[in-house]
This record gives sequence, C-alpha cells and structure tokens, in this order.
Amino acid sequence: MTEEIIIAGFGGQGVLSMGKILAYSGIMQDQEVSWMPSYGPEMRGGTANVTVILSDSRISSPILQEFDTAIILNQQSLDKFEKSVKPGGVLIYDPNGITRHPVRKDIKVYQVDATEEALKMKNAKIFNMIVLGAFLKLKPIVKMENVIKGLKESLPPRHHHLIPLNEEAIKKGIEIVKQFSVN
Amino acid sequence: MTEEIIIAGFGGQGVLSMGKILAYSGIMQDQEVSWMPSYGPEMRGGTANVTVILSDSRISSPILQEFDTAIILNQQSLDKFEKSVKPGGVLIYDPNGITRHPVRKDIKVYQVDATEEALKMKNAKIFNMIVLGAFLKLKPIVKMENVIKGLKESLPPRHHHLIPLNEEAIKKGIEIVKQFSVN
Amino acid sequence: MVEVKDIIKEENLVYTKSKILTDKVFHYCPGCSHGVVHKLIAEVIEEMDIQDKTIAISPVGCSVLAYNYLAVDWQEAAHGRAPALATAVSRLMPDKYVFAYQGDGDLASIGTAEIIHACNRGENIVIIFINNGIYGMTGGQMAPTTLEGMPTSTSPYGRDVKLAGHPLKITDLIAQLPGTEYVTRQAVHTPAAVRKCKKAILKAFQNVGKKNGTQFIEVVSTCNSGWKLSPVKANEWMVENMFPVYPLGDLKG
Amino acid sequence: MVEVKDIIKEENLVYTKSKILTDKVFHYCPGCSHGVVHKLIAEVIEEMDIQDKTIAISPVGCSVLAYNYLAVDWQEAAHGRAPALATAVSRLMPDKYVFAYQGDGDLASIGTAEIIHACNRGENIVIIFINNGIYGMTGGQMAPTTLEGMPTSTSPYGRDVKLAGHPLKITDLIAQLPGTEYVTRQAVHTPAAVRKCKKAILKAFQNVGKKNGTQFIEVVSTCNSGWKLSPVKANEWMVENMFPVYPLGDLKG
Amino acid sequence: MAKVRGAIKVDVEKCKGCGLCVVACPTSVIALSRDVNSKGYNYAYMEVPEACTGCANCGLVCPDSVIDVYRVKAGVEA
Amino acid sequence: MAKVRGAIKVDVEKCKGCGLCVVACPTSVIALSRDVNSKGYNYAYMEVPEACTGCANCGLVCPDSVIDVYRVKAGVEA
Amino acid sequence: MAEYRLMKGNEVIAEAAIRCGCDGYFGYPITPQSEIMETLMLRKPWEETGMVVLQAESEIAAINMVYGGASCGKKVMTSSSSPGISLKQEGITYIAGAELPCLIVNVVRGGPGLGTIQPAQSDYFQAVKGGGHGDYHLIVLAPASVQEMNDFVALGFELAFKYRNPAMILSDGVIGQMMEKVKLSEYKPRWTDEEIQKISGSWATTGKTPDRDYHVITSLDLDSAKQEIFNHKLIEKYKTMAEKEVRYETISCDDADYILVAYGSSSRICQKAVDLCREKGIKVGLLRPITLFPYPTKIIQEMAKRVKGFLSVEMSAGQMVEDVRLAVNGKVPVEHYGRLGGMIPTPNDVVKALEEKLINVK
Amino acid sequence: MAEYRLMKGNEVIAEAAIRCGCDGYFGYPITPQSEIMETLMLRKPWEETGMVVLQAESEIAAINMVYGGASCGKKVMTSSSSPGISLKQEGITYIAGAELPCLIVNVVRGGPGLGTIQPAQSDYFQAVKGGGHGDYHLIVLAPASVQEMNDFVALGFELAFKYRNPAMILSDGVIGQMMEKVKLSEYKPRWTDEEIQKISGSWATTGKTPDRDYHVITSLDLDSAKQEIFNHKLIEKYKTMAEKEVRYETISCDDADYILVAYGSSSRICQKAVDLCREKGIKVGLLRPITLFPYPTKIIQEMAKRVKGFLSVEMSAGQMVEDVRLAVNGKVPVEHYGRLGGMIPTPNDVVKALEEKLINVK
Ligand SMILES: Cc1ncc(C[n+]2csc(CCOP(=O)(O)OP(=O)(O)O)c2C)c(N)n1
Ligand SMILES: Cc1ncc(C[n+]2csc(CCOP(=O)(O)OP(=O)(O)O)c2C)c(N)n1
Ligand code: SF4
Ligand code: SF4
Ligand code: SF4
Ligand code: SF4
Ligand code: SF4
Ligand code: SF4
Ligand SMILES: [Mg+2]
Ligand SMILES: [Mg+2]
Repeated sequence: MTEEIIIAGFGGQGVLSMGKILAYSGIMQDQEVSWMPSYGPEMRGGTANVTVILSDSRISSPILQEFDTAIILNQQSLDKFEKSVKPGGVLIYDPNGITRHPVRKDIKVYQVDATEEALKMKNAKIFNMIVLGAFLKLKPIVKMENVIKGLKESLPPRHHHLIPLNEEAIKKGIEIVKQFSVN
Repeated sequence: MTEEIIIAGFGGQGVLSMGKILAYSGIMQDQEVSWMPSYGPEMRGGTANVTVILSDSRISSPILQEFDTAIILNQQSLDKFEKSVKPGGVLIYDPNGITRHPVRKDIKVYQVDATEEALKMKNAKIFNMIVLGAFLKLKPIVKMENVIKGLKESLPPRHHHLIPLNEEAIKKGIEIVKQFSVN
Repeated sequence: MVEVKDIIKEENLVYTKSKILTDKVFHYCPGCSHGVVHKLIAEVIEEMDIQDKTIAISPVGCSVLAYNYLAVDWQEAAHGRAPALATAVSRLMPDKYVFAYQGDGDLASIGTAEIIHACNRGENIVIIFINNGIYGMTGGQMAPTTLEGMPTSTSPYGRDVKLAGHPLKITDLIAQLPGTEYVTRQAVHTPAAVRKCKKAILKAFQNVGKKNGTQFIEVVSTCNSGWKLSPVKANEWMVENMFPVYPLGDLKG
Repeated sequence: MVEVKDIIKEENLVYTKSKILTDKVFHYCPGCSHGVVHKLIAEVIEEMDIQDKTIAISPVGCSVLAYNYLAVDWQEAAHGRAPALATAVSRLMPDKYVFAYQGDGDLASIGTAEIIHACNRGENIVIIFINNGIYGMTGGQMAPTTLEGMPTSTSPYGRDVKLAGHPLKITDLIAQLPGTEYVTRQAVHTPAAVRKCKKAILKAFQNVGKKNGTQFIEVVSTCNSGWKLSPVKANEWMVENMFPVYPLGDLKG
Repeated sequence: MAKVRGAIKVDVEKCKGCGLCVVACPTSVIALSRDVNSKGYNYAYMEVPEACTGCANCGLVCPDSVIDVYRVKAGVEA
Repeated sequence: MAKVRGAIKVDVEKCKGCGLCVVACPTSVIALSRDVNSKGYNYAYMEVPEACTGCANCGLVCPDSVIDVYRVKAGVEA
Repeated sequence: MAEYRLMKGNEVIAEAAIRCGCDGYFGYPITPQSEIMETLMLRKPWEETGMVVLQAESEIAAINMVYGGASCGKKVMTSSSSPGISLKQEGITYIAGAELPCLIVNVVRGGPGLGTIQPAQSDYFQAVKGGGHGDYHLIVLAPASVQEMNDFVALGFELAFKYRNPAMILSDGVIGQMMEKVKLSEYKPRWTDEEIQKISGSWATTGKTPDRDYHVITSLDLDSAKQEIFNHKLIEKYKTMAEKEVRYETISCDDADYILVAYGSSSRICQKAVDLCREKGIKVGLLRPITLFPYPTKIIQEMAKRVKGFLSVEMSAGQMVEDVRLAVNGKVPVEHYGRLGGMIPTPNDVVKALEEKLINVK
Repeated sequence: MAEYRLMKGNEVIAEAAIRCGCDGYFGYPITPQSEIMETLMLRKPWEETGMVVLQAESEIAAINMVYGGASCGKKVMTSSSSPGISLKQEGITYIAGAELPCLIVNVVRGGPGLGTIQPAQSDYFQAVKGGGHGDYHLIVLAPASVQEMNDFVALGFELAFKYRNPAMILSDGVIGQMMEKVKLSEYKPRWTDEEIQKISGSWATTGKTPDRDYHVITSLDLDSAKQEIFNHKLIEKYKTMAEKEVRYETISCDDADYILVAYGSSSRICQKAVDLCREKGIKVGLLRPITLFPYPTKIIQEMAKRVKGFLSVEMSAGQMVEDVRLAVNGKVPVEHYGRLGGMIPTPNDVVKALEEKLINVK
C-alpha cells in the first residue's frame, strides 16, 4: 500500500501540521512515511503545501507530480493541484472562499465544510483536524488509534489535553464530508 | 646570445636594482630580457636574489637552476649558488664578510672589493654599480651607452643627476675586478 | 451634511500613494514597518524630484525585494554588503543620490565591517537602517539588536546576555565616526513619528547633495511576525521595550 | 673598582629573557615593537605560571610567526579572524587563558566585525592589539589607523582623509561595548612605558581568571620599516604624531 | 464658520487588515470589516465616516499605502 | 655607603643593532659597535661599562631580548 | 516502533550532533537550514551535555570559530546553505591546510548568487573540487534520507578525526526540509579531556604541559620546500581515503544496461525512475555515490565494462557528470540530465532523458 | 624600442587598467600582488582619467564594491591572491548571477590556507569550475608573460562586457613579480555617460530616466521556474563562449608525438622543456591554453587522434589535467606532472616526468 497525498492551503490553516499528524500516524502502524513541505521566505500570508506519503515499502521520491489524494483549502491551491490528482483519485476541498469549483470528472471530489464547522465549534485551531477526519473517512489508511498516537507524538506534552478535542474534530470531519458532483 | 645571471646578497645591497639596470640595458639594445626576484614577507634583513636573463631570442623559462654567471654578495648566497654556476661559467663575488671562499675549479671565479671601494668613494649607494662594472668587464654583453640609457630608464628623473656618479662606479668596478684562484 | 461621495473627488485628495511606488503589492506581512519606510523614501524622492538621480541598494533581509516597489534603479547587495556597493556607486557617480537600505542582521551582524568602514570613510550616501531586533526574513532568529530576554527562534528562552552579549547599539558607535554627518534614530509607529521620520529622511537626502559625509537613519521598527504579536501590539511592545534601549532622537548633525 | 666580569655572574642576574620565550631569533626587523610586546606577554605567562593554561592565537600580519617564539600552544588564525577562534577556544575550554594577538590591519580593517562582536559578547579573552598604523607584513600599506597625511605604499602622498577617511579609533568604540571589562592604550617606547604596558597585560590576564568580560590592550607601536625610519626615530615620530591621535591611558576598567 | 470634513478610500483588495490605521485614527473612524478580501484579509473601512476630518493619520501609518485621504471645508452643521 | 654597579651581556650574534638600548640607557653606557655580526648588524656593547647601574632599562626595551642585566652593590669608589 | 521519530532532516542534524557527543556548533541563520541551530537552541544541550551552541555574527566568524574549536581537538561543526558556504571558503581551506577535523553541513539551495531558497545540487564542484584556493579536499558525504542525515553526523566526525580532515555533509533543501521517520542514534558522551589527549594529544592545542613540546596549529609554511612536502602528505591522505573510504549504494545494477548515477535527493527520484524503466522493460540500475569525495570511481570503471551508458542525474548544470566521465574514460557514453534553479526533476523526466540521450540514440 | 618598458607583471596590470579606460579599482593588500594597488596609488589616475582607486577594508568589501560599480555599467576591477580570492567567492557568484561584467585578477600563491606566498597554480579548480556556489563560470585568461598581463586587462574587460560575465586573469607569483619588457597599450579614454548608455543602457543602474523602466540588478528569483530559465540562459552563454572565445597557443605541435599542456608560468618552463626534448630527439609540442574557461577542448580532441600522449604540467596536485582528460576521453594516456607549495618545476624535471610517465611506459 502506498498513499500519495498533497495538502495545500493558506499559511496558517494548519496544512503542515495536518500532514505531520498523518505521517506520524503512519509511523505508529509501522509504515514508511515522508513529509515534504513547500517552503519560502518567512512572511505571513501566502500559500503552503505539503506532500505526505505513507507506504508499506521504502519510499523513493518524496516529491511527486501526481497524487492519490489532494486536500485543498483555498482557491489558489485548487487551481494549482486539481490537475495533479491521478485519474480515479480523490480531491477533498473546503468550499469556503472557493469561487471556481473542481471540474474534473475522472476523479472523486468531496467537500468538507471545515471552516464553518470550526466556527461552530468556536475553535479555529481544530479546522485542520476536521479536514483530516474527512480524509480518513474516504481513505481509512490509518487507524484512529494510530492517529491519536500520532497526535501525541507530534504535539508537545503541554498540549496533550487538547487531544480529545482533536479527536472530536476528526470525528466531525468523518461525519460531514460529502461527495461533490462535478457537472 | 643568451646570458643567464643570478645576483644574490643581503636585502639592501641593491641586488634587485642592479638586476633591473642590467635588464633595462638589454632592452636598450633590443634584446629580450627577464628579471625574476625572490620575494618574501616584508621584513628588513634577510637575503635577496634576482635572476636576470638577456637574450636575442624569446626567453622561455624566467626561472633557472643553472646560470652562466653568479654575482654573489654575501656568504649565504655563496653557499647557495656556487653550485648553480654552469661548468665553464663565471662567479663574481665581493670578499667582504666572506669566510668560506669559492672552491669550484670548473668555473672562473672573480673578486670585486666593492664594499671597500664604496667606502672609499664614501657612498654606500653605488656599491652595486661597482659590482655591475665588474660583471660588465667579464661579460661585456651590454654596451656602456646602453647601460647609461638603462640607468636613465630605471631611475626616476629626480635622481638623474646621479648618473655620472654611477658611471664612475661602474668604471671603478671594471677596473678593480680580479681573478681569484681556487686552490 | 456632506456626503462621502462628495468628498472623495480628485480635487479633494490630500494624501495618496507616492508616484515613485510601483503597483506591486508589498510582500511584507500585514503591518510591517518596512512598508511605511518604503513609502517615506518614495515620497522624499518624489518631492526632491530625484528619481533619475537615485540609486538604491537593497539588502538581504525581508526588504530583499524592495526593488519591486520603488521605481528607481536598484542593486541587490549580498547579505551585509550594501555599504560596499553604495561606496562604489557613489564614488563612480558622485552626483547620484545613493542610499542603502539595511536590516539589523544585515547591517549590525554580518555587515559590521562594511557599515563601520563606509561610515568612517564618510561615503556620501544615505543609510536607512531598519532595526526590528530580529531576523525577519529567515524566520525570526536573534539579531545583534535583539533585546535582553526577548525570545526568538534562536533564543527561544529569551536572549541571554551571558551567552549572546548585550544588544549592540551600533548607531551609537556610528555616530562617533568622523565620517558621519547626520545620525538619527526614528520610528514609524504613530502619525507624528511618521512625519518626523520623513523629515529625517528628507534631510539626509538633501545632505547628500552637499557631500559632507554619511547620513545614517535608524528606524526602530516592528517585526510583528517575528515577535509573534499583532501589528498593533507589536507597536506597543516596541514603545515599551525597544525605545528605552534605542531612544529616539538625533545623535549627530 | 668592580670589574665587569665580577658583576656578570649568575647570582647577580637581574634581568634576562623570559623562559617562555623560545631560542628562535625573532624574524622581526631590528627595533620592531612586536618583539617587546612578545616579551611582556611571555613574562606575564611565566609570572602567573599559566603556560599550561594559555592558548594563544596569532593573526596574519608580521606577527603571523609569533608561534615560533612563545612556548605556549598556538593557533594561527585567518586574517582578521583571531577573535572568532579565541571565542570558540574560550567557550570550549573556559578555564584557559586565551589571548589573541592582532595587528591594526587584522583587527581594525578586515577583522572589524569579529573584534566588535567578540567584545560585544564579552568573550573571556585578552586581545593584544598592535597598532603601528600600517600593514607591516605586506610592505607598508595604509591601515585604518594610519594617520592623516602619513605616507604609506598605498597612500604614497600621505593619507588623504577625503579619500580614505579619518584614522579609525577602534579602541574608543570597543571601550563602549558592555562586553569589555578592561580597555587600555599602552606603548613600549621607553622603559617606563614598557613597565606600564606589562602591568596592563598582567591585569588583563588576571582578569581573565575572573571571567567578567573581554580584556583589550592596544599597544601604540612602531613599524620602522614601513615608516621608513630608524627604530629610534620611529619611536620619536610615534610620540610626536601617534600619541596625540591615540593618547595613552586606560579607557575603561 | 467652516468645518473640515474628510473621507478615505481604502484599496480593499490590497489592504492587509493590519489594523494600524484603526488605532491611528484620532476620531475612531475606521474599523476592520468582518468580510475578507480575496487574500483572506479583513480589510479596513470607514465605520463612522462622518467623524473623519481628513487628517491623513491613517494614510501616514498604512504600511501598504492603500489609503487615499480626501478633505473638504464644509459649512457648519446644525 | 654602597653604590649600585651593573653590567650587561649582549648576545652579540642575536643583536640586531637597532639602537633602542642605546637611547634607553640613562647613563649612556651602550654604543653600537663598528664591527658587524654574521648577519651584518652593528651589535650593541658597553662602551662605558663603569657607568652602568644595572637599572635594566636597556633590557626592558630590547625587542629581541638579547640583553642580560647584572647588578651588584659595590663599595664606594674613590 | 516507539524508537522512530518523525523529524526534518535539519532537526535531525541537530539531534544527531548532541547525541554523538559534539562539543560545539557555530552557525549563522540561512534558509533552508536554520532549523539546525534553532533545534539546538531549543534543546539547550549546554545544560545536558555541555555542548556549546553559538550564533555567530556571520558565516565567516562561524567557520573560524570551528577552526578555533577544532584546533583544540574538539568535535565542532557548522552548517549553512550555499551563499554562506561560499563565504566560508577561506576558513575551510585554512582548516584543511591545518589538517583539522570538523564537520560542515551544506543544505544546498539554487544559485548562483542569491538565487533561490529552493533545493539544488549545484555546489558539487565547490564541495568536491575545492571552492577555496590550494590543493585540498573535503571528505564529502551525501545523505539521501533523513535517516542518513542522522547517521552521517557521527560518520562525518569519525572520518574527520580519522584523517584529520574537514568533512562535509552535502545535503539539499529537500533532505533538510522533509520529514521522514528516523531512528536517532544512542547518546554518546562528549569526549573527556583524557580521551581528547588520547585521540588528538599529539597535535591539539590543549595547553602546553611540561611533558610535551608546545603545539602549533597553522597552515603556513613560508619555506616552499617544506610546504611541498606537506602538500604531498595531503595527496597521500586523499589517496588513502580513495582506497578505504569510498561508499556507495547500487540498486538493480546487476543486470542493468544503463546506469543512473545520482546522489542525495536526486537519487530518490532516480529510484522511482528505475522502477518506471523496469516496468517498461528497460534494464536500468542506480548507482548512488554516498561519498562524493572520495568518489566511487572504481565501481564505475567496472560497470563501464558491461553497461551501455551512464546518465548522471543532478539538480545542476552538469557537475558530478565530470567525475563519472573521468571514471568511464571514454568506454561508453556518459550523459547528464539536470534541473536547475530550485526545480526538481520528476521520475518521468529522468526516464525521458534516459531514452532520448542514451537509448534512442542511433 | 623606446616604447618598451621594463615592468613587473603586477605593475603592468595597474598601468593597463588606467590605459584601457578602467573606471574603478577596489582592492585589499596581499602578497604577491600588492604592487597592483600600490602602482595605482602612485599613479593617481583619478587626477588623470578620473579612475577611482580605493583600498577597501577587506577583500569582501572590495568584491562587493566591484559588484556595485559593475552594476552601473562601469569598467571596474579588483585583484588579490589566493586567500583573498577565496573570500571573494560569495561576491563572485553574485556578480556572475547578476550577469555583470568585471575583471578579477588572481595572482596565485601556494595553498591551502595561509600556505606560502610563493607562486602556484593550485587555484585552477576554483577559477574554472566555480569556487562559489551555483552553476556559473568565469571567463578565465591565463597570461604567460608580462606582455600578456598588459594585453589581457583590455581583453578581459572586452569579453566581460561582450558576455556580461565576470572575467578573471589567473596569474601567479612568477608572472606578477617578474619584470620583462612590455609594450604598454595606447591610452583609451574612459567611457562617457553616453557610451555607457549605448553599451549597457539596457540594464545598468545609471538612474531611471522617464524614457525607460527602472533597472534592477539582482541574482535573486524566488520563483524556481524563472530561476531555471535564467540558469539555462547562462548555460547558453557559456556554450557560445566555448564556440567563439577559445584561445590557445601551440608550439612545435605539428609533428609532435607528445603534447605538454601548460598555462601561465608553467608554460614558460615547458617551452624550454620542449627545446630540451627536441635536442634529445623526442618530438614534443606544447599546447598553452590561454583561455582556461572556455577550455581548448576541441584542439585537444583533434590532437588526441594523432599523438601518443599528453602531459599536463601544472604547479598543482593535478587540476587542469582533468579538463585534458575530459577532452581526450580515453583516446591516449593523459598524465600529470606538478610541483607544489610554491615550488616551481624545472625544464629538466618536466622532461624527466615525460619520459617516466609517458615515453618509457611499456
Ligand atoms: C551570506 C548569507 N547569510 C545568510 C543569509 C540568510 N539571511 C537572509 S536575510 C537574513 C537576515 C535578515 O535579517 P535583517 O537583516 O534583520 O532583516 P529583516 O528581515 O529583519 O528585515 C539572513 C541571515 C543569506 N542570504 N546570505
Ligand atoms: C585574506 C587575506 N587578505 C590579505 C592578506 C595579506 N596580509 C597579510 S598581513 C596583512 C596586514 C598586516 O597588517 P597588520 O595587521 O597591521 O599587521 P602588522 O604586519 O603591521 O603587524 C595583510 C593584508 C592575507 N594574508 N589574507
Ligand atoms: S517577517 Fe517581520 S520584517 Fe519581515 S515582512 Fe514580516 S513583519 Fe516585516
Ligand atoms: S615590517 Fe614593521 S611591523 Fe613588521 S617586523 Fe618590520 S618593523 Fe615590525
Ligand atoms: S483621515 Fe484622519 S480622521 Fe479620517 S479616517 Fe483617516 S485618520 Fe481618521
Ligand atoms: S493600515 Fe492599511 S493595510 Fe493596514 S488595515 Fe489599514 S488600510 Fe489596511
Ligand atoms: S636593543 Fe637589543 S637588539 Fe637593539 S641594539 Fe640593543 S641589544 Fe641589540
Ligand atoms: S642596565 Fe641600565 S645603566 Fe646599565 S646599560 Fe642597561 S640601561 Fe644602561
Ligand atoms: Mg531585522
Ligand atoms: Mg600594522
């Protein structure tokens, strides 16, 4: 099994840490993983993306042009990465702020209203966990228990009390993700 | 014609400028010349030497291991360069301060008491011109008129009034150089 | 009652962007002091009508892309070396208005030798020194001007003066060099400060015309990203913490 | 009448070469100040009995071969970088007496950033700064400390301050850095000056034991070769011309 | 007697919502919108336009030079 | 009453004839020789040995550390 | 399992330094490697192992601090990225000339000049041929994974001390910024003074004790004859390294008709390209040099006897390809494929280049 | 006759700079090349041609002054010797990356590190392969006589401006310190502002006038795709140079069985070695590369078809020999003979090496 994922959005949306938790989850179930961010000069704003690979065997290139799954959190990223999803692959996006929606018909497209849901849950910080939940619903490649372990590893101990909240958010994501029909 | 010369002595004895005048004289009679000094960090004292080549044809290596003529002005230089004179070549030295005299019998050895003569002439600065005279006596490879021209070119104009004095010194050198018999 | 739409008319315009500024959107973080200082330089160039005589040198730092924003000829220096470039330009084209724009890492750390010697030689240039007490561009590392106890990514527990030394008041040293004519420390956190800072920049550029030495303007600045504060809070923090160490005012000239 | 041969006896010896000095003959020109300062450092090390605790850093300059003369462990720095080496040594071996020996080209020109930052960090080291106003080793070029009007091989008509700036009083800047504990300016042209200078060096080394900051000793020196004067005349010239610009005395501590 | 009235025009797409103009305004004219522009910033706007005197303080401090300030002398109001 | 008498020993081969000791000597003991050593330097020597007080000034200023200074307390001379 | 961590290559360098008993790190921030110093500062190893961590005023100061520290027989290191490494060249040649062990990490970004902060491999020549003046070489290790970022810190120090020669880890923005799972090394204590005496006691400046002559660390010899002898000593040292220290990895080379030669992040991409080729039925193998100096010349010479061609894949305009050519010496064609300026080749790009440049050539 | 002067190579560099209309020199003293700046200071060209001469605070400042001056379309230069050139590497790669013309003189001395101040040729790699980071090249000219020290100043500037690329004169202590007779160039006036407009008006920072967009001199492009395009532009430029600018001299090569390849002062020694060989009846020729970048690869490839072997003679541990090998590509043996650390080979040494390494090999 190899799953090649791109997660892309604004800096500050938790793109990198979502990828990190996913990768850690993979390690928890003894997989090979890689996490390769885009990086630039340190300026607030702008876009960020990370390529995450989970695999049962040695990972060759950590940099990819095509992905099994694209997790898309803003318009620029959608414009950039929609075409990079492998035929038959999955694209998950948060429709908030999106004016030009996905058009590909050879892939499976899903929406997750994570922004809205995070607002409802009154915690912007769990936005990315809701998105992660959506992904896990569609691609249950890591077990929830391993995600929780991954969270533990990637969060500093002083933030461990937030794990239940994160778990809740993931579950919310699993719950609210819905197919988007391209027409 | 090619004449390959080493001039060696203490820094301050005018070794480099003697070589320069000789080289300039060569230019004055349309020869090819090269002048290659030893160099080191800038500290008073120590030894200095310069390799001068005058030739009717293009000069290949400006650095030599063997010389037609060695002009030697102190003990260290004698110790170092006596063996570098080509068989049949010429070694000219000032015996002042020399305790171990030349020993080679396959070369022609000459003495010039330039230190003493310069003292007599009450001008330490012409010491090297006396030595040059000695050389020219033995190897009249440049004409006196070209030496004078060479002097003019190598001395800054404000020192041109010293040229007659230098000429006199050269003549003194021509006069006093004498063969030294190695036994 | 005057309506807003009646006020917003060409003929009533009293403040707008300098024509020296290009249309490009600053890449700076929201609220970054760099933008304000850029604007002031642009206004001075515009008012002095020296666009054709200005040669600007940008540093390596957040303002590395400053050349995107002011429509004057630019040279992009190596990190810390802007004063060397400026020296050559000013000597080779003595009638130009040459200014170097530098951050605190650029000027007071890697470029210490270059700034001291350019100022000591009294090069006829303007130095604009943006002291935000941090390395903005590379992600908020400690600068020589970082305050005691101030956390940065390379002093996560606060600058420990035992390990890293005290904040370097480089402007105080610069002021003592006979080559500098005008040395001042400004800020741009309030409208009044902005006005004063602009006057200082204007004076510096005007002085360059008289060729009496180096003009040095430190602008005590915020890097809200590096400081991990909102822009407004960053200004407050600066007033409270930076100003005591880097008091505003003219040091010379 | 006591005969000389009766006086010259082991038991009457009152002054001789320090045991820390090796048997090698200094490569320095006759009368060069470097020799005197070497001797004083040797005497201090001997008197403090810290040969095994001393780590010396030599610069690139005439004193590049200083390691031939003092029997302590030496590191030969790159030109201008002695303070960086000294910083690392002192931090990695905090109980050592680390000193860097630097010329004026080395310290005040190419090495400006390194000396300012080492002093600003307050590294626990001694800096011995030989200011002879010239680049001795490379044949007498202008140094940052060369006096106005002073001829050198790169200012053959005398230093023109319009082109080259004023002599840089780097020690004055150093004294203002909070990291320095003791900053003094000495000379070695007379027996009295030699005695004073030695006291300063002793104090500096002793201070290192207390770890309160950087010790900085400028020795206003002659380079008779570079100055093209006899050693005796060079001392006179120094008193007349160097001292007014570089007045002797403690600047700090 | 004439009173000075002002107004500002914010380049909404270029405003980064830093809020510096908000605190700089002596008459509390400006606020940040709840809406965001296409870059995701809550841009500045005149919340209390009638209080604006056209003093240009907001323009002076705006790091992104996105505020134009206008001023007129208006007649006394009732 | 005891008078202090001194003497110096110069390492002639290592002396560079700089003359600094000559001017440093308060009692003008030292001069430079007319002879040179093997390096060509006119080395220092005691020209007026009886004037030496062993004050060590010469030693202090000698850049090449080639002067040893000796001192004794001697009886008053006639 | 629990022993694995998910970390960035840069973070791992810092962690590995602490764990291998490094005595001192001296650096200056630059993207994409600032996390090395940041991680160290966060970890505060001075409280734990006594390791010194200092942010220097510049790369030049940093490399000269390393010079000073290495002179004391200490395990010291620095890290930077391309422009900073260019600034260190004088210091590096001094350290090589003084025969000192130390570790230098270059997390390469695109050049020339300020260039870009994205990954590149265009500093190969500088690292391998000598960017500083004079005849010297660094030991150059090219990690291709985060795990190797860990492993090569200790290995770099080991080789550096074995040969009294500076070692460089030539990494790039990909390996520095990416996270992978990594098994960190066990903690090794820093060397005690006694151990330093044993290892480097014959030359290190630790203070002259009565039982030994004083030590001098220098790269200077004004006497050219002696300087030449010293240079020959260096040459001999490099020869020994070439005999004993060459490291490389081969993947699917045994039956290969064509060999991709690639190091670091390029080799990761080439691994996938090998798979793609094999799927297509093209017999391709990958030679991954691990030591770039000494270079795996012999294995290439041997391969050259039986393969049809080599393709050197580098994120550069063609640098390592020269070393491949020098090894192959005309036996079979050697071509180069590269992406530049921070761009990263794709496995498909590599396959295409192989076909165009070597396979489909009449 | 009267037009000939007897001058040191270093002095000639200074004189040639003034005469070719150089606008500015920025340097820092270092042996064996300090005479360049000293001669300039004595000549005071600022009074004569307006040329600026400035002693910088360091080599780093000097190269960055050159960077600033070159950005203005001015003819500017610097000079140094090996350690100083190492310090300039960051500046050099910036200048190459910003595509600026300038002249850099390296009067090479022995390394590594502080090494010796005697002549050497061990900076070949640094000059030719790129001592700074990133994919760039300098135009490298190797004078073998004082006359060429004169000629290559103007030539260096000419090529630098033609290609908007930094040019380097790679000389050494022999050529810098020796005097030979030299015919100095005629005085050419410095370019006027109008001429600069014509030559460099499309890019130089001379002040933004209303008739043009403003100019930016930079080597930065954060967008890797654009940076890659730029890198390809550089590669194309270097290819053009390789086609058009290769310069070399051949002596007695027509009937030669063996070719000595040597540049700069080594070539002078090899000239004599050729004579010695011919006296002995060995047919030897000398190929003297004048441009080291671009390298005379083609002529070597041609020669390789008919000669029995090449000997690269360099005052280095074997650097240029790699370029000879790359050209010969295995056709015939290529060997290296070198002296190191400031030592200079003798013609006899060269003959002996030729016999041992190439002729008497079974
Ligand atoms: C030689 C070199 N070293 C380091 C860097 C990395 N670098 C880029 S900007 C910067 C510091 C920026 O800080 P500052 O000068 O204070 O400017 P700011 O971003 O705060 O405005 C550094 C270290 C570089 N580009 N080149
Ligand atoms: C990087 C570098 N630049 C220049 C030099 C040449 N150099 C050697 S010593 C020196 C200056 C010496 O002057 P100073 O520091 O004043 O020492 P002094 O000889 O006067 O004691 C210079 C420029 C060098 N060795 N390395
Ligand atoms: S990082 Fe700091 S200095 Fe840089 S743009 Fe952001 S706020 Fe400004
Ligand atoms: S050149 Fe000057 S500093 Fe150097 S040894 Fe001679 S007198 Fe001393
Ligand atoms: S112009 Fe003055 S009053 Fe009006 S919004 Fe701006 S700051 Fe407020
Ligand atoms: S100061 Fe400018 S950028 Fe900031 S919120 Fe106000 S208008 Fe927007
Ligand atoms: S001071 Fe020393 S070296 Fe100089 S003359 Fe006197 S004894 Fe000789
Ligand atoms: S010891 Fe004193 S009195 Fe005697 S020679 Fe020396 S300086 Fe003169
Ligand atoms: Mg800053
Ligand atoms: Mg000096």
